[in-house]
Amino acid sequence: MPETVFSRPEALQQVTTHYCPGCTHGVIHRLVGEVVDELGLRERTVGIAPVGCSVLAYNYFATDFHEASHGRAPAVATGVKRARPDLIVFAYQGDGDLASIGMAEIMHCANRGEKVTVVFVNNAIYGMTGGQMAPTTMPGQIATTCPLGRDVSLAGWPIRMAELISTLRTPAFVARASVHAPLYTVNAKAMLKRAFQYQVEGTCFSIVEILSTCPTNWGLPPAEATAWLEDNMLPYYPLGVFKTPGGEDRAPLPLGGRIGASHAK
Amino acid sequence: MPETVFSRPEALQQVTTHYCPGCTHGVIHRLVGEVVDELGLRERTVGIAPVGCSVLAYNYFATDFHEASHGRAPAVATGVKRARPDLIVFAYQGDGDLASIGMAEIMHCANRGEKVTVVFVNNAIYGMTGGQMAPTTMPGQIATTCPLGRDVSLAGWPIRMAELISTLRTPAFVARASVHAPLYTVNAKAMLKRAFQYQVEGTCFSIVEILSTCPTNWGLPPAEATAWLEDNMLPYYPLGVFKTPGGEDRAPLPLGGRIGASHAK
Amino acid sequence: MQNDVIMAGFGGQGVLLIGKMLAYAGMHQGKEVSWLPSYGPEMRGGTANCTVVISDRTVGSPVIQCPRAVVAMNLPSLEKFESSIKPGGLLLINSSLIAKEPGRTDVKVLKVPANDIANDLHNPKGANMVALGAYLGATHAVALEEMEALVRETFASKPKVVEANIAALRRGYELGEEGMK
Amino acid sequence: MQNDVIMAGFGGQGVLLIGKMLAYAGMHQGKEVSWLPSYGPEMRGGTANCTVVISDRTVGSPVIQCPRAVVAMNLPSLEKFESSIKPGGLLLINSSLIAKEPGRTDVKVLKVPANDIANDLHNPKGANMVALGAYLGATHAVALEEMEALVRETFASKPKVVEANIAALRRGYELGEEGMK
Amino acid sequence: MPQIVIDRDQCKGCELCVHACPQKILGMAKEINAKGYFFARVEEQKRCIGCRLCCITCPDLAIEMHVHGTMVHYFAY
Amino acid sequence: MPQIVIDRDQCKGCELCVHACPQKILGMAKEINAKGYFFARVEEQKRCIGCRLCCITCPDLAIEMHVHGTMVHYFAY
Amino acid sequence: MAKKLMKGSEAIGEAAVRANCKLFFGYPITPQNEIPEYMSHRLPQVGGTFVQAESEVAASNMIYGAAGTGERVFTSSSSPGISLMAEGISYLAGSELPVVLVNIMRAGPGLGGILPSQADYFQATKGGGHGDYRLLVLAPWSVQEAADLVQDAFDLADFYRNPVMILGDGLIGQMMEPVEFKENRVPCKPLKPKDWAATGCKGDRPTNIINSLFLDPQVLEYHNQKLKAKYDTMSRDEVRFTEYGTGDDYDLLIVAYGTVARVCSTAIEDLREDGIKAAMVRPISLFPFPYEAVRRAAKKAKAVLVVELSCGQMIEDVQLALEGSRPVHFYGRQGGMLASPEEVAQKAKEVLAGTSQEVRHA
Amino acid sequence: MAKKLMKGSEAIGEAAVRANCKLFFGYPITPQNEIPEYMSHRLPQVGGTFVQAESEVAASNMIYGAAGTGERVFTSSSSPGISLMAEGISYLAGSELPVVLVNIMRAGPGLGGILPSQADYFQATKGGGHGDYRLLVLAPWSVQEAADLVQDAFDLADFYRNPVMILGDGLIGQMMEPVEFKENRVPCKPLKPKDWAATGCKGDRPTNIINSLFLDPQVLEYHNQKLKAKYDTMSRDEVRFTEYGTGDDYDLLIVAYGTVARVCSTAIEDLREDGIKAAMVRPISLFPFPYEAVRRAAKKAKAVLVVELSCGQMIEDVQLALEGSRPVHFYGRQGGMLASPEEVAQKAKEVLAGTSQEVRHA
Ligand SMILES: Cc1ncc(C[n+]2csc(CCOP(=O)(O)OP(=O)(O)O)c2C)c(N)n1
Ligand SMILES: Cc1ncc(C[n+]2csc(CCOP(=O)(O)OP(=O)(O)O)c2C)c(N)n1
Ligand code: SF4
Ligand code: SF4
Ligand code: SF4
Ligand code: SF4
Ligand code: SF4
Ligand code: SF4
Ligand SMILES: [Mg+2]
Ligand SMILES: [Mg+2]
Repeated sequence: MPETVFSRPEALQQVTTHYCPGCTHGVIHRLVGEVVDELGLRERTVGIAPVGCSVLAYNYFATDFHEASHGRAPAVATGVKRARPDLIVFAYQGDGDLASIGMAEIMHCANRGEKVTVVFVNNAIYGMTGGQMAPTTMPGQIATTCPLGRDVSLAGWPIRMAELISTLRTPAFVARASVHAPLYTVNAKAMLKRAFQYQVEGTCFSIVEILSTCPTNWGLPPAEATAWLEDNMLPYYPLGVFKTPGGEDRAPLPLGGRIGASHAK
Repeated sequence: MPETVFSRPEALQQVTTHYCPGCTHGVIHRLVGEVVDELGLRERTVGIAPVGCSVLAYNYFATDFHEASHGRAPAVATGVKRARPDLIVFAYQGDGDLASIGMAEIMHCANRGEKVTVVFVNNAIYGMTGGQMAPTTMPGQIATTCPLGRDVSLAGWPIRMAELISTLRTPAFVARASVHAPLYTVNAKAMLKRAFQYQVEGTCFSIVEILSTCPTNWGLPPAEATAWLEDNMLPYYPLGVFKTPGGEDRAPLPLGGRIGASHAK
Repeated sequence: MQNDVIMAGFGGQGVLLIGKMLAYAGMHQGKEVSWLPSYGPEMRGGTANCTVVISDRTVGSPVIQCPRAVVAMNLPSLEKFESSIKPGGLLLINSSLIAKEPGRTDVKVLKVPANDIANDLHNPKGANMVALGAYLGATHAVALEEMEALVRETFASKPKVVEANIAALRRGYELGEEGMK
Repeated sequence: MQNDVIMAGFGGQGVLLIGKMLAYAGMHQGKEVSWLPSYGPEMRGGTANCTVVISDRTVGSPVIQCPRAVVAMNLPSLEKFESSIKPGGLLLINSSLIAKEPGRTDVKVLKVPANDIANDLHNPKGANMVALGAYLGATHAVALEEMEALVRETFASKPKVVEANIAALRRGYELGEEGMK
Repeated sequence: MPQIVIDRDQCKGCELCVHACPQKILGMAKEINAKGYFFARVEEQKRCIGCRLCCITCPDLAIEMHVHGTMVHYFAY
Repeated sequence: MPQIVIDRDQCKGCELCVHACPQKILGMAKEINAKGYFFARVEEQKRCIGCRLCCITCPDLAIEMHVHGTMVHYFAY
Repeated sequence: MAKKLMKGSEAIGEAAVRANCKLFFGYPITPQNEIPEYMSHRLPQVGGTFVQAESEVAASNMIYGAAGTGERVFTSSSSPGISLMAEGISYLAGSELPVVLVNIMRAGPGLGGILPSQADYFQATKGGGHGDYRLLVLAPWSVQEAADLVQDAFDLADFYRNPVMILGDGLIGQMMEPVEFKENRVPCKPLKPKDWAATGCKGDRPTNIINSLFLDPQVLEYHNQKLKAKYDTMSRDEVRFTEYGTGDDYDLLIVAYGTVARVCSTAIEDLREDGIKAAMVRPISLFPFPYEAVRRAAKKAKAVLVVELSCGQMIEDVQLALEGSRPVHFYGRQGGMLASPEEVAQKAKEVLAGTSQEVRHA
Repeated sequence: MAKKLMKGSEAIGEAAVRANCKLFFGYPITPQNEIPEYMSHRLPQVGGTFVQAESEVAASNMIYGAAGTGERVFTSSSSPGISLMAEGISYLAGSELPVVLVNIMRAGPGLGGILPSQADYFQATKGGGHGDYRLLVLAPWSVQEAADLVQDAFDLADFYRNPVMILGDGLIGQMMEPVEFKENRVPCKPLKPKDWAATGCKGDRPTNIINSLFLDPQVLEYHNQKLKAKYDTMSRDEVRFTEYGTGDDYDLLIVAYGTVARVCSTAIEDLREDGIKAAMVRPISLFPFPYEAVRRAAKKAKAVLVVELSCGQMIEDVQLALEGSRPVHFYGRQGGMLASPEEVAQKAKEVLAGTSQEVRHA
């Protein structure tokens, strides 16, 4: 009998997602599903879906779910966790959702030290609504509301949420990872696992920012999108662990993104 | 003829404020008024009043004013400045206003690099509404919504806004000062003057966080309130310049609060 | 039968407290009662007042624009509320702090030197009790015994305060009854 | 007189474009027109459609549940819209991509191998023009000349495209007229 | 012996697995699947080293891996 | 010669100026002003060094300073 | 329990605790700060949780999360804060979550003032948020009634899986009156287990999803119709009101709610002393509005007088009830000014004397 | 200018530019993303400024600041986003700021769906925010009308110092129709200099303050009454509607607004072909509502049919207009489902045949 060493985790439903071909939202879903499985949490996990391309996440995970209003997933997560501290609560958020409209909610959720986990998918764009500029859109990057490219003198520089959150004094686990290539994905999973573990232990708030592609709104075929991410986003959004609950009050300088693996492109 | 070397600036109205005796909101008003006078800006300045004890600021300044909704002064300031870039726009905000409900607006105003100046009065409490906990309330400090003192394990640690804002990539001037004693007040004025100057030159967003007392809701006589600020707030909220437009991307470590003057108490 | 009164004074004079005590005692006596503090922008200005209604039946409006009685513990309170009293009503003045003569002639004016009496009784903080007593003496809104019981209950942990306040209350009550004769 | 049509196909087949051109040409001819794309969750699924109304008087509903004509450029479109056509209406099928036989017998069915014709004309992207031409030939919703003028205008900067598209349009038009005989 | 199984109807034809495979043994079919995509397929199963990079890459869980006998993983996942 | 003028009716009696004065020449009156506060006043004008700390401290702009003749400021304000 | 003199705000908080609500998420705003303050010290005593939210927007989403677990939860605020919850409230209603919302109204619009008002009637009853939804809205006129209605509100919210709003004004919040909490209170509605709650899907049960998104318009239409049917059931079963003097003869019917109805009750007594006969219907449920009761009671009257602390909002529901069968007059105060019994009596006299102008929609 | 085929969203944006509005602050939301997208490339061409706000809350406050300087400004959003602006809108109205708000409604409540709906009628006309205030609400039924109304909206906003809302649905936003912009358009209202604007107080003029806070209740009451008087003036002077077939005889009066009124106009033609006589009043201004026109037009009819893409909201205004003088029936679709002419005609037949049930408030 052959042994199945890679297959769909139980925490994911047996359905096809609505994500565009090559969109790495799908990879991130799988990582979360695998981590939930590996930690044996499915039956006590409640997810919070954002408003964004992942708005239908509740159809893809085999866990209970809340659909939150745009940007407020951390507040919804707070409500769930405070009502039922025994549950494992994760919010899944996009960059428009978390860094733009939801800036106050994520900062305060992190600052209160809510014992929840946030999976933050940064694809430098508003995917769902058709490619408008996000707070994370790169300088010069074209989006439908900055047709000539993001002009930092008018719209400011992209916000680095992991760095920002890690400067808060309240203990937390804050990391940034990427899923644009498989070995980065392995690292992303490790980060997510630590994040969930901290929650299971009741230690602290945890968030993993994950760089992700949006081939559709970047106007690139999937493989070129991963290359674009590597070339443009990685230098600005360094990967690494920015804060650990036992660690420093102030954010350590980012570890410098590269993990020890060759990059398949 | 004696020369008047100290008197009410023109940019302040000849009226008595509603502030409680010894409340340093009054000092901060005067500093702003003096700076506006010294830079000759009164006739083209528009202030934005917050919702908080300074809600009536428009009655005290001799400049045009907007009354903003709670927390949204930076958005209102953005609207004014974008509509009329020739005007000098300052928002005056409390810590509940700016750091709690208005977290998203201040972060994004700063991140867009709006050419406005924010005067941020941190008195570690909700003054106006009768002493509830603010995001800046000190650990253990009693407030009407944390009657046993702020419990950082439930409410998190106080947020240091100057540090937070200074981590953004967009150029800005970010400083923290205090007005609990006269020589600190001198420094606070210098910071405010720099902040306004950057705006006059069209350089960048500027914010000065100013530590302030709330004798009423701290339940202390004014002089004891200044001592409490010195003993409790200064160590946690270090004074200094956190960011300058030409300076580093990442926040410098705080300069360490003391300015070279004896502290009168 | 309804008694209603506005009690007003400086922040520290304890008018909100005697208002609440009046309402409590009324409730203990089986009456319907309401107590309403002023709140609003002037709150921090240092003056305070409350409206108490004690009635045999459900209290209608807890806001009384023309009260049957006003207890004015200081000058601003007199100036603010004098004109509102129902004709034939009662104006109780703390004459220790109010030198001004009231203008109304269509109400019963009762002057009680509450602070002086309290000082005489070595209970300088008890001026409000004197005023409360006087109000009771003048109106019999609730029975003195009921109020004494309440004082005992309220300050149960401080027997000295109980005695001092009961003395103040009684002295006020006498003056109130006398004044109405 | 009103002509209304739903034009449907895969995302890349250019049905929204020919719908717009139809509306434009109608407008140029002095008619009242409306063009309405489908939008909604299925948008990203890869199919696209639009409704065009061309009328002598103010367009009533721009949403047509039972259109007088459907232009189906691919199979899913046929399956989705076939049943909605008004009895007596027109069903124009791109037979290059649709092998299935339509079930309706109460409508005029016109099969046009649009892709094949376009390929024959060395204008593989011009299948939509063929279909548009056929629709015009079959309905005379707007005059061919008007549409040709519009093609010239639309692709003014690319003379080759203009000629290729006009050829496709005309070939379609012929087939449309023929088919209705 | 690793065995890679690609579910042709789950595949959206993004080609990311093709790029990810260090052995370059995956390719795209010339036909389309039920969803209308040209799907990925294994072209040279026997050269597969079982590295799982294709599985890890696929955003649509279209790839499974089965192992006959034992196998060493180059990295933990 | 510095001269400190305290507007008794602007004063809210917070006493901050009294604490701020390095010469300790300010004090509180025993009477109350129109607003009902015990107000601050200069008790020994002649010892005043014109440092302006009282002015800078006062939250209510109740203190003005006038100078007869010239004066050196210890610090810029 | 014996009667206790309590502030309305505290009675509301205590009532929630007695209704077994152990969760409060809210943000300070005058004139209801006493509610969060009370909860912040009371909830820890009963093992509950108080969270000061960063804003009303956040608070409305925290209660969404908490209610989704099936636990009882409430928040309170005042007018501007309720406006900030508009989106959240629409989500709560759309997702059919049982929560209790308290609005201690202050004068608006905008920042307005902090004194009592009833100018949020439209917002509460017709939906301040987007889309077709309804809150069940209950308006107490005394501290005791506030305490009672809050307890009922939790039962109603659970029964209907719908947000219930307690709509009071600053007087209700600030006033002290005797309150009695009954021991062993019986729920006002039969309560079922919340098997829809998202609490982790043990075993094989399908996942529970708290949601208001339905991309298929046909499915969303069914959802809308299901909600509509629920609101219709409420309209049939949850109408609450009291009548005052409607047993006697009267020429004038007053319609008023909340504390201003108490002012009107005093006015009615005063009027009777002057030989003028008036009665009152006091809606307690504002949605569902007691249309039938108003219509019935108006039959005996020559005219109807609506009294509100607003420019006239409930008057539209009164007009909808009356369908032109009686002239409708209006007396309102705004901005935190309160109507006095004398003013109401005066207006009543004018109505009956024909010197007041009827309100119609031109 | 010659006619151009334009998408409704773009026509709205272009109309604003032509009304000399050089400022847009907004946040993306389907189905109106084309408006901010259009403004983001169009405004820089005319020296204007486009700012993508961090949220709708921020957007509503940015337009507050911009309008306070006296410049023309607008924002647009769709239902959930408009709910988030509820507090801001109340402030805008309370501070009497002229702004134009566009709501391209989608189906709700909550996240709902993205297809067309009219379920925000109550929110728009009765005030989604707190306090007594009114927006002037205009509902176009075609792209050309949208373009025209947007231009008028800026004039009306300035004239009344009041926010004006354009209430459209997803169809208006997505549809393309011919549009003509007139050169040298004359404002629809006489416009005065904005001497109230906060633009720096040169010389000795007293400071200008943009404000809705009035702590003294008497002052706030005056403010409320001043606002009320303004709304009354609007009710007198700004009623807009069109009639369809009311010159002829008819048995049924249809009342509908926005794109669904076009569906009804087709239905009316279809009905005439079947020998059934129907006419329509189409409100264009929803506040002020054309009560008088509806009342007048209903006189000729046996019954009135209200058609909305909601569970029934405008119907209340129709009922207020009719005061029970005619039976009122309702046909609605929800959730993004659209009413077809056939359905409306069918319902019309049922109404006249007596097989439809009248809507009354029980
Ligand atoms: C209150 C509100 N505002 C706006 C929207 C529209 N909206 C839906 S998703 C979205 C942005 C999503 O972008 P992001 O969070 O980056 O997620 P992505 O789609 O890129 O994964 C917006 C603005 C909404 N649904 N609700
Ligand atoms: C939307 C809204 N929420 C709440 C309030 C009530 N409120 C008024 S001031 C204030 C807090 C003020 O605290 P802070 O900003 O620290 O200013 P301070 O009074 O301490 O100077 C609050 C919560 C409000 N007016 N509007
Ligand atoms: S639009 Fe972008 S983020 Fe959304 S599913 Fe498509 S590729 Fe992914
Ligand atoms: S409450 Fe505090 S902050 Fe407000 S005026 Fe008084 S002392 Fe100052
Ligand atoms: S397991 Fe590795 S070698 Fe085998 S097909 Fe997948 S990527 Fe290629
Ligand atoms: S990565 Fe997955 S979806 Fe993409 S081509 Fe390969 S098998 Fe198909
Ligand atoms: S100027 Fe200096 S020395 Fe003179 S009174 Fe003021 S603080 Fe004292
Ligand atoms: S600092 Fe100013 S307000 Fe305070 S006591 Fe001195 S003079 Fe008076
Ligand atoms: Mg994104
Ligand atoms: Mg504060």
